[in-house]
Amino acid sequence: MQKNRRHVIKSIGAAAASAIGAPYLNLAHAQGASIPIGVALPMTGNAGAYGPDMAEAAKRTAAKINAAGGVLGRKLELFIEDSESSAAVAANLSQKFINVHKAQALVGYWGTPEGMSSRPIAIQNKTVLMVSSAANAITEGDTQGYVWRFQMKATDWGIVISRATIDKLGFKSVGVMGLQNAFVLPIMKVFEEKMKAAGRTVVDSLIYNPEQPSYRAEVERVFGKKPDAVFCFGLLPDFVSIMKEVYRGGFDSKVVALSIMADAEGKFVQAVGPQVAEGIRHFQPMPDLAAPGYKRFLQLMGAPADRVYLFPPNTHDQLAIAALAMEKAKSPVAADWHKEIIAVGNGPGPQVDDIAEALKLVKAGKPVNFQGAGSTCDFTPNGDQIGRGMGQWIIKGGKSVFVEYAKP
Amino acid sequence: MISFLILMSIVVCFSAILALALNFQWGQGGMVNFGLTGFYALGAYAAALLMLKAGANTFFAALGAMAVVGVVCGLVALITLRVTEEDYFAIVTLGVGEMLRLLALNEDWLTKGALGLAGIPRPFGDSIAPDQYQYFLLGLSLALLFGTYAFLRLVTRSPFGRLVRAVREDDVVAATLGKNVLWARVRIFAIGGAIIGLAGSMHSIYYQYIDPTQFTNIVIAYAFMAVIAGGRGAHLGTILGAGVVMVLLEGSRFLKDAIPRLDSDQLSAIRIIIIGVGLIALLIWKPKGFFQEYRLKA
Amino acid sequence: MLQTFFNGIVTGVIMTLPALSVTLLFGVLKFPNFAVGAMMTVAAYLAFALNAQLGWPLLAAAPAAAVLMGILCIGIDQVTFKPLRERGGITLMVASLGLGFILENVARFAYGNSARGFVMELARPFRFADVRMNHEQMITLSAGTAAMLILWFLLNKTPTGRAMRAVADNPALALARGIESPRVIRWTWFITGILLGLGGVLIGMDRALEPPMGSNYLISVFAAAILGGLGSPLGAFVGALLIGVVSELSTLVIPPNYRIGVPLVAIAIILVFRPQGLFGQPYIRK
Amino acid sequence: MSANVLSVTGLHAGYGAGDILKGIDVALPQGRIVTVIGPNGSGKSTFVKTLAGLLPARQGRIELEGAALNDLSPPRRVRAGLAYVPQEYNVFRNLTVLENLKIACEFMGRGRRMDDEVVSLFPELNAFHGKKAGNLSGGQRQMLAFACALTVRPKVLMLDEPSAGLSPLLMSELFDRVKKVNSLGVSVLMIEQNAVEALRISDTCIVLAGGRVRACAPAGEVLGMKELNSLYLGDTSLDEKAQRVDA
Repeated sequence: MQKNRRHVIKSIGAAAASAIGAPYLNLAHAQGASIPIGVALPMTGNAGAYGPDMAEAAKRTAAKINAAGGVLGRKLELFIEDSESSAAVAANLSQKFINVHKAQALVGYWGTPEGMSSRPIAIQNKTVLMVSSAANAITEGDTQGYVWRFQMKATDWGIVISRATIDKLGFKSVGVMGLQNAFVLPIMKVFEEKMKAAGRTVVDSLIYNPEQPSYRAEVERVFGKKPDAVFCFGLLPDFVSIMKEVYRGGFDSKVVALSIMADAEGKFVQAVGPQVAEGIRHFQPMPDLAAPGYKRFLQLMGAPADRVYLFPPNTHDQLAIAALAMEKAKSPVAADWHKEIIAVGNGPGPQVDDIAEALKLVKAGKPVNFQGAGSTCDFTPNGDQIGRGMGQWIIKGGKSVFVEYAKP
Repeated sequence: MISFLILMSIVVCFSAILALALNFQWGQGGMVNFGLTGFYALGAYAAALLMLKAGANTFFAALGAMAVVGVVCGLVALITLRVTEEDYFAIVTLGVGEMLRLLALNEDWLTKGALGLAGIPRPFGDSIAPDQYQYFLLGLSLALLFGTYAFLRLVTRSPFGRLVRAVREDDVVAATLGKNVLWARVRIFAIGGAIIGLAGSMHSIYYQYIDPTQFTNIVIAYAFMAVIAGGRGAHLGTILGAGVVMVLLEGSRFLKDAIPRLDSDQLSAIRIIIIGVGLIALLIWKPKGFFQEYRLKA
Repeated sequence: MLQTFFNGIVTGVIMTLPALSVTLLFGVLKFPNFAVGAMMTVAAYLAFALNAQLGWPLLAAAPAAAVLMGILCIGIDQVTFKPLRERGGITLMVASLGLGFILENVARFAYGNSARGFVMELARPFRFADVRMNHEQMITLSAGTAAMLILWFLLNKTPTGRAMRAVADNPALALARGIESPRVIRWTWFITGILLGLGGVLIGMDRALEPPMGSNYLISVFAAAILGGLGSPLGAFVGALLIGVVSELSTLVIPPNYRIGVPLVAIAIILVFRPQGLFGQPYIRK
Repeated sequence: MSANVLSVTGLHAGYGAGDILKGIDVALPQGRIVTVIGPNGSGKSTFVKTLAGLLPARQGRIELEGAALNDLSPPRRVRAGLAYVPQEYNVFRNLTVLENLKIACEFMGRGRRMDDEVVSLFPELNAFHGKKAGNLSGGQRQMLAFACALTVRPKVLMLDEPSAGLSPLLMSELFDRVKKVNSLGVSVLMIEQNAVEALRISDTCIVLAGGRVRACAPAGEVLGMKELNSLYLGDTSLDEKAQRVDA
């Protein structure tokens, strides 16, 4: 019976196939000269602020690689699309990249929803997916080596933030407010564990929804308990409302947040004004600004030496690593080159932070340990990135002042 | 390109099924459903959870989802036992839909909250080669779409179908004719709900990953547009309407290349504005849509 | 506790204005306007344009935006609802849904998704009977109450207001009594616009300006209007306060992210036990 | 005989496909009371509704003192002096008595004050000024409706079954109230089921059936007719005769 049905279904599939045309070949070189790469970036929604710079970084990086003779003598061809910070859109894009453009590498994927929705598609089609999303779930389980995170894992954020809090900031009692969001919850969890372990009291911890009419009740509940500091993990819109509420509520607990909330390219201070923002500390995974790789990236972007890019360096590194791995595997097919990612990222080999040089070495068959712009590009076998750190800032007079850089 | 078209047509298929459901509830039964998104999400989650948590196969998961959404919709319809004014009912559905979305977002223990449910298995995913699979999925979707269409066509032509329209035209009359209007309304909404459940399960099977951000109000706008364009009550029209609207939606993405000055924020805004304008324009100038509802020839 | 109660009052007063507009419009045109949320958003951004971009003080920008919104509403009615007037409530309702999508995304098109704020001094609160209050809350309270009183005066003490209630009560008779309903409808939309304009500004002051800011209130606002009885201004006021206070107080017992459940349950209970609401007459669609 | 204040010629009107009024000619002489009687469904109400402008006239002419009303909106017709009291729902139930009167003055009478003659006609209303019209008794409600209609000092007052649902006692009181109104110089066009009562105060009786005028005679004569009894009981024999005449 079971067999029977399967047979029937199969024949339906076959019928559909013959009706629509021959099945395509899932091979890049069937596609000809250039090597297609799908780039899904957030131009819309809560991360809309970051998309454009990431796109620019991708273009310039690809240009540099192509100028250096391309990969396997072929040029990289980017297909940049807007993920709209939406899981469904990202999934459709991934399908399109793989099926229409025959892409073997999917890069960008800023948010966790985008990453999560594209993950099964990538694995099924044996295509490498490179994300900037933080949620642990992205790389959990069997990814068959096709999913790679170019970002600190959410739990590591919690570790860095809690350590800074315990060692430097010395808050005795804290409250925690978190947006109902995939990458926030693990941060909260680890943070609270660490705080309790260090004998600090967590007076209250609550989760709120996006797009609530007001956050009055939440603020009342947490700040009302008068902790030394309240740690707020969420996104820009909700944080704006919350801080206005806090200020007008006359609460005086210190506030600690993430840079995507409290800085967001200056949008936060614009929205609430400097006096409300005064004294807020914010953390964010960031490149090591001192690293030569980052300096080189600034040149590539033609940006001033003090410019802080949070995510574009990841996009740069994603393309670089992909290019190197392809070159090393002598094949543009993901099924071959995904095995080489750790080899080019972690070494062994001389540390090189210039993609052009690195390509030369690999073409010459020499080993290389690529040092990226966003991190040292070292990976764990299951695709998590290590060697990326977190920056800490404090808002003074409407400006974010850099405090320190720390790795987990 | 061809395979992209295939994937698009799969999306059109389950969008069309969703539109058919709305067409039955609102187009034929006159029961406005502004909670569509929520019920759709409920269907998707029910199916996904039945597969992931209860290990049911796709077939039973879909059935389960249909049952769940059907029952919930039926209960919602019961609220109207005192008032049959549609405006009240619309508000209730709006609220319930919102509540369902909040549940999906906040009940982490069940729905994994904002993280969403990943790795939703596909029917015969292992026994069909990946590069063949889309054809199978398309075939399946087309079959389900046709099945739904045939079923609704049958219902429409049945005595119950007449009762449904009677309830829409004037529930008082229907009542005085000795028909149990409340019970009829419950059944109308439940049947529609079951179909929404089907569409929802297809959504999860297609994306293999669902999270709350996938279920936004664009779904409602889209479905109403499809129904109105297709002509309230006309099944075939609704399907075509769904197809057209979907093509418009996806097509509008290419506006980006046409007008480079627009950022994608504005594009997605334009997309929805187009739908809204189209919706109102149709209501004003083509209230009957482009297709005729089935009428018993007297 | 007392603080939460006070916060509830503030929330309630904010909701009063849209609730009034819903109930007023329903009385005269017999359909629930699902575009209220988006209309408030648009009004808020109008005020933002005057305040942040043209540098007007908010105190001037707010009323200006309200009046603009009033005029805009008359225009909207002419192109959207007038042609559909004879098609019955459901059609109008669906049209208003579509209108809502349009307006919200016009705002999104113009200002994007990121949160913005009015240019105004945020002030620290002062204490009264050890309840923290602040200036915006005072403004909100006074503005809301003022709007309520003015509307009451308008409806009961002016010919136009009486005419509105007359049309709401019995359109056919209104004609026979020499009332030009088109004129009354224009007035109704104008007042609706003013109410939504102020409401939008108050919400913008209360939290941040972003496209969904208005529609976030939709369910609560309808709950308030239904609770008070669609068509009854007094009911809308009381309903809004009740919903506001209860949902804020509810956060003491249920997780705050389920606050939306309160208005929902309220609707359900009302519909089952007293469909006409607290102050409404059971109404016959004629 | 005195000039006609209201004259209707060849009036056609109706809902949907068919006409209900199939060419009606009626003349209302200045200062008279004309009562229209006829079986149910004969188009009586449709007739007044059309005159009031709530229903468009498909053919024919409606003149008030020689001026055509056809193109005027209902409110304008009222201001032109053609007042109309519907059969039911003829007061704003959610408004107080005073508000009902005020509205009438403000919109029908263009803000004119209510003149004492009219006020004096309805002394009982003064007692209820604060009361919601919805809570008035049937009789009081009719009086209020009259009063409102009269605020303009209309040339013609149209009453649609004023006595519907009133006890015989109230009925006769109502009719001599109509007579009083008439004595103020207001011509009255009245639809009635209770023909006998109505005709006692009327000058002319018009029998409407099948959308046509079947008879037009001095009220006195009609009171004598033997068919009358059967007629206002809703018997359509007269109507049928007429139909046969058509065929």
